[in-house]
Amino acid sequence: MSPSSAATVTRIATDSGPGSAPKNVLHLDEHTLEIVSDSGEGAQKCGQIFASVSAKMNYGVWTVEIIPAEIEPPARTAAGASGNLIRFGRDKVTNWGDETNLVVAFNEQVLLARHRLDALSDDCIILIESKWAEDPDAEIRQEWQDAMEEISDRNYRVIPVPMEEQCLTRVDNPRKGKNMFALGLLAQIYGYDVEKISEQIRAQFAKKPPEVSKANVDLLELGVHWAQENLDLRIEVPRIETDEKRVVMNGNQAAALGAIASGMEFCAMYPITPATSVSQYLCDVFERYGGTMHQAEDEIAAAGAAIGASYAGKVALTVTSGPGLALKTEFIALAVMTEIPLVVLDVQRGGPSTGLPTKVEQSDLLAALFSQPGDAPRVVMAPATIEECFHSMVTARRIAKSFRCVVIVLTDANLASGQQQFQRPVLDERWHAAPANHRAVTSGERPYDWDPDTGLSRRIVPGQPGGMHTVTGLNHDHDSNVDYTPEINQLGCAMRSRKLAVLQQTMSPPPIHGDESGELLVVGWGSTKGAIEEAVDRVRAEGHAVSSTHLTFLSPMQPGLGEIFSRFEHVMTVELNYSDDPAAPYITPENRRLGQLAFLLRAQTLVDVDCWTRVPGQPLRPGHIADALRRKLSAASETEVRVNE
Amino acid sequence: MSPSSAATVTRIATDSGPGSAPKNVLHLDEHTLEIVSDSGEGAQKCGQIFASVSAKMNYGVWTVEIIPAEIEPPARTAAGASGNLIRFGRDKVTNWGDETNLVVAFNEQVLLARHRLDALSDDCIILIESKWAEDPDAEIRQEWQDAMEEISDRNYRVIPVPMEEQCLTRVDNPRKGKNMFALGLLAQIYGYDVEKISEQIRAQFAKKPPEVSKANVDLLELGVHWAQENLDLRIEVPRIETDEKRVVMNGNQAAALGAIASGMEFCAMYPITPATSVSQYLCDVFERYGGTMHQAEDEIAAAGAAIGASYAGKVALTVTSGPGLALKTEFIALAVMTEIPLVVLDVQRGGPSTGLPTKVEQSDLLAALFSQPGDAPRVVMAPATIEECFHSMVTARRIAKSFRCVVIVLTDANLASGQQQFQRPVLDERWHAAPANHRAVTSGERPYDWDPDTGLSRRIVPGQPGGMHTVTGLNHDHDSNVDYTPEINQLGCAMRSRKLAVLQQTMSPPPIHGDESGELLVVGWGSTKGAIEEAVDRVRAEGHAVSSTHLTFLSPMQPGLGEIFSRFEHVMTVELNYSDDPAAPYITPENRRLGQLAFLLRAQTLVDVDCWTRVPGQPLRPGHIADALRRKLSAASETEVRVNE
Amino acid sequence: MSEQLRSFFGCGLDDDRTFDLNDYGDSIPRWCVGCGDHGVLSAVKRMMRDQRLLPERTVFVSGIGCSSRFPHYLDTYGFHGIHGRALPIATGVKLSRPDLDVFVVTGDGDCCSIGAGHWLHATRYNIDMTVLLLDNAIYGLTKNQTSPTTPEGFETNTQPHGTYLPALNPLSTALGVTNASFVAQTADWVPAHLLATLKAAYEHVGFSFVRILQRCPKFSAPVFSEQARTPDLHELLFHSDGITVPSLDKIYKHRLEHDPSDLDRARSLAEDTERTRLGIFFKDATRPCYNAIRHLPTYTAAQNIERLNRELDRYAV
Amino acid sequence: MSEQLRSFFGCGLDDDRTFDLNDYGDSIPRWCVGCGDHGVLSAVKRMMRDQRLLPERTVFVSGIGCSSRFPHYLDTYGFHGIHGRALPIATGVKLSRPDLDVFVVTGDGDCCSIGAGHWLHATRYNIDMTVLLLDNAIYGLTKNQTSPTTPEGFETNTQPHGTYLPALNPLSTALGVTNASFVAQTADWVPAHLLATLKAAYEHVGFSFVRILQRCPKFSAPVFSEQARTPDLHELLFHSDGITVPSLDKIYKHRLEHDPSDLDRARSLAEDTERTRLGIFFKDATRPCYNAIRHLPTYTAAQNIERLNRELDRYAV
Ligand SMILES: Cc1ncc(C[n+]2csc(CCOP(=O)(O)OP(=O)(O)O)c2C)c(N)n1
Ligand SMILES: Cc1ncc(C[n+]2csc(CCOP(=O)(O)OP(=O)(O)O)c2C)c(N)n1
Ligand code: SF4
Ligand code: SF4
Ligand SMILES: [Mg+2]
Ligand SMILES: [Mg+2]
Repeated sequence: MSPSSAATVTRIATDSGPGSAPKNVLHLDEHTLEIVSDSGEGAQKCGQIFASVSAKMNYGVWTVEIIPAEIEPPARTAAGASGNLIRFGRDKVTNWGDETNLVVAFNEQVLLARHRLDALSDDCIILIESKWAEDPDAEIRQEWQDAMEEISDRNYRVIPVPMEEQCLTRVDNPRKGKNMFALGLLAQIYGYDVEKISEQIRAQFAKKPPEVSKANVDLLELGVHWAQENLDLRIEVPRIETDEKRVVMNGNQAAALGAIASGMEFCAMYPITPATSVSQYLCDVFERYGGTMHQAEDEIAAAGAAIGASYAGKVALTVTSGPGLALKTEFIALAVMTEIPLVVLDVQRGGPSTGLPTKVEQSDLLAALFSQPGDAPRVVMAPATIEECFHSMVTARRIAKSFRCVVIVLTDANLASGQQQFQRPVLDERWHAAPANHRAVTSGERPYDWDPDTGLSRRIVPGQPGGMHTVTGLNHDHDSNVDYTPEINQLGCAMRSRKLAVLQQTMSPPPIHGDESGELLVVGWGSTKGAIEEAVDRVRAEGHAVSSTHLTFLSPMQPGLGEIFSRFEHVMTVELNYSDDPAAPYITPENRRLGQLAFLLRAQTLVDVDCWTRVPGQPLRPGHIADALRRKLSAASETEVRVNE
Repeated sequence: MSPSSAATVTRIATDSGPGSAPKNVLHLDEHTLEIVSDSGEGAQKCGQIFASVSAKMNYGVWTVEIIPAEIEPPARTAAGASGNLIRFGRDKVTNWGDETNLVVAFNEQVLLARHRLDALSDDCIILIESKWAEDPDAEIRQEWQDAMEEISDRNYRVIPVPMEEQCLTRVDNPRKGKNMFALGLLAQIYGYDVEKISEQIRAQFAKKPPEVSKANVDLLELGVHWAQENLDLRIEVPRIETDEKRVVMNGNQAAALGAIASGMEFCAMYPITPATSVSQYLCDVFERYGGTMHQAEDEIAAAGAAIGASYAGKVALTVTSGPGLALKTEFIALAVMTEIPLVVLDVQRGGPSTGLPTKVEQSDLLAALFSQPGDAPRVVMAPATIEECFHSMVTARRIAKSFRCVVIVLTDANLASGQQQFQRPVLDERWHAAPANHRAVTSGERPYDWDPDTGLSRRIVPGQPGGMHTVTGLNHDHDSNVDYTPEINQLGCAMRSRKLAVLQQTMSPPPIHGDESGELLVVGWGSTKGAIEEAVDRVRAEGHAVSSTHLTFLSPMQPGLGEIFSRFEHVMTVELNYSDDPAAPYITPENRRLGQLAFLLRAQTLVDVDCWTRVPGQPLRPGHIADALRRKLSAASETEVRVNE
Repeated sequence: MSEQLRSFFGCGLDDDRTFDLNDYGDSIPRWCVGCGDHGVLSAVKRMMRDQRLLPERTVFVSGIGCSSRFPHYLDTYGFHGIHGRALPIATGVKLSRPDLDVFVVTGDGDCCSIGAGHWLHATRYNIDMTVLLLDNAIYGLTKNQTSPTTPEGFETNTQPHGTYLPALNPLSTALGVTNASFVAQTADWVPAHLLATLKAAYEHVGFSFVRILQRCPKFSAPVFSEQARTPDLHELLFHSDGITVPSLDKIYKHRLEHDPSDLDRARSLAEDTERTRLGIFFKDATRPCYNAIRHLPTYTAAQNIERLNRELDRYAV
Repeated sequence: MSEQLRSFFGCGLDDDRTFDLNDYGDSIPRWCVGCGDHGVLSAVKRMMRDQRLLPERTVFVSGIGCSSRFPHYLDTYGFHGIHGRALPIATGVKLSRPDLDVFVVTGDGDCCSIGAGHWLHATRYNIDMTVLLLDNAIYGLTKNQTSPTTPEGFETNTQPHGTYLPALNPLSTALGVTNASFVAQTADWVPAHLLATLKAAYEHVGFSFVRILQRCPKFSAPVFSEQARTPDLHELLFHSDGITVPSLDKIYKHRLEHDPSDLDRARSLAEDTERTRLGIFFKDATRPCYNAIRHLPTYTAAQNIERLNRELDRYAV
C-alpha cells in the first residue's frame, strides 16, 4: 500500500472514532449520493425509499438506477454494482448532475466500479462496509488493499463502517438488513425525520406481514443511532415549502398511469428490458380499471392483438424496446394503412441489436420515423421528463383516436427508472373514450370518408349495423374496397400524409430556454432536457449567448424551427446517440454520420446543424455538455477570426 | 352507339377487308406495342417471345409486364388485363416511353383497361378479337358496343381480327393458341423473320414434347398468313448491326445470375411478390453451382439462416420485398452488430403494408437506411438498369465480405420483370470467394481486430483451430467478450460507422448526364434512370439547361454531391414514391412530406432540393417527367422575375 | 359466441331477425373457376344463415393468400390482415369485444408456415373463435410454391425437383398442443360434411380448429383430384358427440365411430393418413378459455378516475 | 455429426486429440448460485470430452435469456443470437457447413414462446443438430415473467394474480410435429441421466430435442424444488434402444420400459404429467433429414464459371 493511501485510511479511522459527535454541519443547496451494493443486497430499495422521502419533504429529486447487466453477477465484482443515485436539492432537479458527493458502498469492489466510471467527485465522502479489510480470506484482504491503493489518487474521504457487525446485533442474516442500516446512516447525515422514513418503509412492505416492517424499522433506527454516536458528519440542504400537490414516481410508472388516465383499455406486450416495468405495473393494476393486459407470445403478436383491439373499437397500446420495436415493423405499417389508431411506447435502450439492454440511449428516433417499407406517415413524440411521460400518453391516445393514426412515444431507460416529483395531474373524464355506441351507420357513410382537405375520417367499428366492410392492408378506396388504380393509390397516400400536416398546423414552435437569439442554439429531445438546460445555464452564466430548445414532436416537427435557427449563429444538437467524431480518420463533413435529430433538422431546415453526441450507456452529464458547448463556441470564434483575417 | 364511333368501326372494317395487300410501310425509329388478354390466355408469353426476338435482332428493347392483381380475375374485365408492353427501337431503349402505338387485345374489356389508364397514343393501332361484337350473349354485345363508344373520342385505328375463328381451323381450344396467332400478326406487321421466332418458340417449349412446339409454330404461321392476306399495315424499324456480345433478360434473372457469378453459395428466402421470380430461378439452377436455396418458414427465419450461413464462412443472400424486409428488421441489426456479411435483395413494390403487391414503387429507401433501432450503419445500393442488377450483386458480395457488413440492394417491380439487352458479362474467377481455408488462428489474432483507423477486420470462422469465440448482438470488445463500458460501446459504434466512411472515400462522384452546370439538375435513383434521362434529353432539346445525375449508392452517399449541386440553380429529385403536392391544402414548405431521396439529399447537402414524385403503381413516363421539369423551370423563372422586380 | 355472452351483451338470441344467404354477401369472388374456396364460402354463408348470425356482430379475420380474400366476399365486418398474423389480430378483437362472433380464415402457408408460432399459441389460449384452415397444399396467391403441407415429391416453383420433406400434418400438430379443445377435418368437396363441421365448430365454445382440404385446380390439382372423385378414399368419423351426416352414408362407405373426447385415439387417427378421415378428431369443452378467464367488468370513466386518484395518492408527496 | 460426414470432411474421427473438461472452457459462468444451468454446462462439457468433440468444429448457437448465455462459457465457436431465433441461425450454419457439430441452447421463452414457429419447423426439417431446451418455467433474464411452461396459478410479474393457463407441454407439442425424430426429457438435478441423455441426443442423426428441466432458484424455485428433492416423483424410461443409467436404479424406484419407436405411446406418456418422466420418449433415425437431402457437392470457381457461361448462352442475343 502506498503511503498516501495509508494516510487516507488513517485519517478516516480518526473521523469515525466511536463516540465522536458531529462537530460541523455542511450547508449545501444540493447533494448527490449513491448507495451501491452487490446485486440482491437491497441498495436499490434503500435508495428508492430515500428518494421518495426526499420528494415528500419537497426537495427537488432525480434518481438514476445503477443496474448490473447480469441477473446475479458474482458477489464483490465491479460488474455487479447495483444501486441507486439520488440527486436532491432545494430547487427542481432535472438530471443526475456531474458527480456523486457521497457514497454508501457495501464492499470495495462496487465502489471501484463507480470510481472507474469517474462517477465520484474528487472530495467524495465514502461510507464503506469495513469488514472486508479484516476478512479471514487473505485474497479478499488483498483486494481491499488494492482497491484503497487504486482510489488513493483522489481526495475521497473514506469512512469505514462496521455495517455487518452492527446488523448482527439485531438480525441473523446481515446481508438482508444492511440496506436499512445504511438508510439510517443517511437519515442521520442529512437530518431526515426518522418517523417519515419509517412510514415509507411500512408503506413499501404493506403487503408483507407486519414483522417485516418492524425488523426493517429497527435496523433503520440502529443506523441512525450508530451514526449519531460515530459520525462527525452532517449535511443540511435547505428546502422550500410549497402547497402544490405533487406526486413522485419513475417514468415507467408515469407512463402506465398516463395510459390508464388516457382511457386506454387494452395493452398487449411481450416482456423486454427496460420496458417491462411499464407492463408489469399495468399487469398489476390495469384490470381494476377494466383494462386488459395481454402478454402475447412475441412482439409481433402483441402488435397484432393491439391492432385487433383497436379495430374493434378501442385505442390500444403496445409497449416495447428496440428489438421489440423492430419486430413490430410490419404490423405498424398495417395500422397506418388501415388507419387503425395505435399507441406504441418504445422505452429506448442501447443498440443496435441486443446492444446494451439495461442501459440508456436515444437512438430509435430514425427507426420510429422511417422503419416501414413504403410511405407510412405516423406521429412520433418524446417526453422529456417524468411528468411528460404521464401526459404524453394522454396526448398520444387523443391524437391516435382523432387522427386515426399510429403514435409512437419514445422514452428511454433513463426516464423509465428515474424518479422525479411533479405536479399531481388533475384527471379529466374527457380524456376517456365515450362509451361504445354501436349506432347504426347511415347510408352514405363510408369507412374511409376522407375529408379531401384534411384526410380525416370517422371510424366505423364492428357492431355498428349497416357499417359492414372489410379493412385491408392493400390499397383501398373510400369504401375499403381493394383498388389498384393510380389515382386511388395517390389519394390514399395523400390522405394519410395530410393528417400529419393538419396536426402540424395545430402546433406551436418549441419554447426557447434562454434568449431568443444568440451565438449558439442547442437542440435536444427526450430525457436529455434537464442536463442540456443545466449546461446551457452554466455556459450562459459565463457570459455566452447560448440558448436551447427541446422538441416534443419529432413527426410532424413543430413549426418555426427554421425561423428560430436563423436567429442563432450556430445550431447544434446534443443527443444520446452515435455520431462520428469529426476529427476521426476518414471522416469528412460529407461522410460524417450525424446525431439522429441533427440529421432530421438539416433536412427540415437546411441549416448547418452540428451535433455533439455520445453513447456511454448512461445519461449525459451537464458538465460534459457544457464542455462541448464551450468547445463549439471557441471553435466557432476561431473560425470567425480566421475569416476576419 | 354514337355516329362517330360507328364511323370508327366502319373505317376499320374496310381496312381489314380480305385479300388487300399492304399498300404502304411506316418507317419509324421505334415503336411501342402491347399484347393484352385475360389472365391465362398467354399474352405474356407472346410478348416475351416477341421481346426476346427483337433483342436478338439487335433492337433496343424494354418491356413492362402488365399484371392483374388477382390470380385468375374474372374473364373479360378491366381488372384482369394481363400482358406485356414492348418498346423497341433502333437505339438503346431504357424505359417504357410515353404511350403505346399498337395493341393486340383479346377482348374489348382488357383494351378498356389500357385506354382508361391513358396508356395508348391517340393514333394507336388496335388489333382486337372481333368475335365479341357478334357474341350470342346480348350482354356481351352490349359491352362491346359500350366499349367502342367509350374509346370513340380518340383517333384509335381499331382493326377487328377473327382470332378465334382462325385458330379454330387448327386447334380445338382457341383460348390456348390465340397468343401464337397474335405473335404471327406482329411478325408480319413488323417484318420479323418467322424462322427466328419459331426457333425462340422451340427454345421456350424445349422441356415439353415436340408436338407442343409444332402446334405453336403452326399457329404462328397462321397468324403471319392471315396478316399477309388481310392487313394493310407494315411498320419497319431500322436496326443497327453490332458485334458486341449481348444477353437479354429481366432484372430478376439478372440479379439471380449475378448472385451466382458473385460466388455466393447460400440464399434463404420466403416467397413474396415481386421477388419470387429471383428465388424461383435460383431454386431451379443454384444447386448446379453447389449453391443452397433454402425456403424458410418465414422471412425472419430466412434472414436468420442466411446470417448463420455467413457466420459459418459464406456470404449469404436473402431475397424479399417490402413486407418481408420489415420482418427482417431485427436480424439485420444483428448482422450489423456482429459484422457478419449479408446481402439483402429487396425488390420493391407498392406500399405501405400489403399496398400494391404486384406494382412498382421506390419507397423502401428510408426503411433500407434507417429501419433498425439503434445505430446500424449498412450499405444501400440501387441498380438502375437490368445490367446493373447483374453487376450490383457482384459488387454487393464483395463489399459485404471486405467490409464485414450488410449490403441492401434495392431493385423494384419494374426492373424485376422488365427485359432489356446488355453487354454479356465477362465472368471472373476473382469474384468468387477463395475456397474455405481453415487455417489455424495465430495467437494475438482476435475476432474483432478493428483497424483503429478504418474499422476493418478479418473474420475468423468456425473450423479455424484456435479461433474459438462467441459472437453476440450485445456490445462486445475486440475479443467478442460482452462489454458494457462506455468506451467500448463508443468504440464499437465508431468502428461500424467508420467502415462506411472508408468505403465512401473509395467512390467517385456520380456522372452527370448533360452539361456539368446549368439551371436545373434532376437527381434520381434506381429504375427511373432511363425515363429521367429521356425526359432530360427532350427538355434539353428545347433549349433548357437541364442535366441529371443518378445515384447508385444511397449509403454511403457518393462524394461530391454538394459541389455538383452548387453548379446548378435548382435541384430536384424525380422519384417513384410519395411526396405531398405543395399546392395541396394544409401543406406548407415546412410540413411538406418529401420524396425519400430529396429528404436525404437535403440533409446531406443543405441544398434546397425539391422533388417531383408519384405513386401510380407503374413506371414513370418520360413525357410526364419532362412536363414536371418544364413546370419547375417556368416556376423558377417566374420567381426570378418577381425577385428582379 | 356463448349464450351467456350473447345475453350479457343483449344481442343475438333476443334479436329475431332472420337472414338469407345474400344478406351475408352477394359479390362474385375472384377465385379461379373450380377453386375449393367457392364451396367453403357457400357453406359458411349457409351456416351463418342457419345459426342466424348478425352480420354486424360477426368479424372475419384473415391473413394474406387466396383463402385470405374470404372476408372481402362477405357482408360482415372483415379484417384482411397481413401474412401469417390473422390469429393475433383475432385475439385482440375477441379479447376486447367478447360480444362479437370471431372467425379466422387462413391458408396452409399463412397458418402453418409463417403463422406457425401464432397458431400454436392461439390453440393454447383457446379463445372462443372458429378457425378455418383452407389447406390446398400450396401457396396459391404467390403462384405455386411449396407449403408445409405440400406432399413430398410434388413439384413446385420453389422445389422444382420435388418437395423435399413429408407434408406437415396440421391435425397431429394441433393435437399436440396443450389446451387444444376442438380439432376437425373436412373437405370442400363434401359440402354436407363441411356444413355440419362448420356448425359444430361454431357451436363449440373455445378455439375450434377446422382443417378444410381445399382444391386448387390452378396449382395443386393432382394433390386432391383423385381423392375428391373417390368417396372410398375417405373415412367419416361419427359419434353422438361428434358429427353425423346420414345423407352421406350411402356414398361414403367407410365410417368409423370415434369419441372425440379420446385424445390418444384422436392423435393416432390423425397420424395415420392412409385414409382421409373427415370428422371431429377431438373436442373438449372443459378446457379453460383465455377470453373467459380474462373477462372483465366495465367501469365508467368516473369510476376509473376515482380509483386512479386513489392510486395517485400512493405517489403523493 | 454422422460418421459419414466426419470422414467426408476429413476431421474428427481421424483426429486423435483428446481433451479434458477445461479445454472446453474454464471461465466462471454468470448464473445465480444454485441455477440449474451450471449443471447442464458441466454435463455438456463432460459429454464433449467423452465424445472427443473438436472445439473448433463445434458450434453452440443460442437465443437470448439466461440459458442463452451458454455459448459464452464454452471454448468452442458460439453464436449468441437474438431472442427466439437460435434455430434459424443454426439451420443456416448446418446447411452450409455440414462438417460442423451444431448445438442449440434455448430457454422456455426463447423456444416455446417467441421461437415457437421456428421450433415447429426445425423439428420438421429434422436437421442434424442437438437442441437443449433449458426449461425453468419462467423468464429468467428479464426477471420473472410468465412463460408458456409456467404452471397454472404460479404468480409472476406479468401474471401477478397467478398464471392464467395450464403450462404448455413441450414434449407433446414436439411429438405432434410431423418428422420429429428425437424427443427426450431429463433434469438438471439428475446429472447421470442428463449426461446419458446428452450422449444419446448427440449420437442421434437428426434433430435431437432434449427438454431439460432446470431449476431457477431466483424466480421459479417452487416449481421444481420438491421435485428435485424427491426421486419418487420421477419415472425413468428405459429401453435397450433408449437410455439406461443403472447407477440411478437404486434411488429412482419408478422405472418404465418404453420402446422409443412407439410414437403413440410416446405421446400418451408425454401427455400424462402426473409423474415426471425422464428418458427418450421417441426416436426414429429413419426420418428424412433436410440437411442430408440438401447435401451438395462443391465445385471450383472455374467449374462454376464454365457452367454459368453456358447458362448465359441461353440469354445470348
Ligand atoms: C410478410 C409476407 N411474406 C410473404 C408474402 C407473400 N405471400 C402472400 S400469400 C402467400 C402464401 C399463400 O399461401 P397460403 O397461405 O397457403 O394461401 P393460399 O393462397 O394458398 O390460399 C405469400 C407467401 C406476404 N404477402 N407477406
Ligand atoms: C425481441 C426480444 N424480445 C424480448 C427480449 C427480452 N427477453 C430477453 S430474454 C427473455 C426471456 C427469457 O426467458 P427464457 O427464454 O425462458 O430464458 P431464461 O432466461 O429463463 O433462461 C426476454 C423476453 C429480447 N431480448 N428480444
Ligand atoms: S390459385 Fe388456387 S387457391 Fe388461388 S384462387 Fe386459384 S384455384 Fe383457388
Ligand atoms: S435468474 Fe434463474 S435462470 Fe437466470 S441465472 Fe438466475 S437462477 Fe439461473
Ligand atoms: Mg395454400
Ligand atoms: Mg426460462
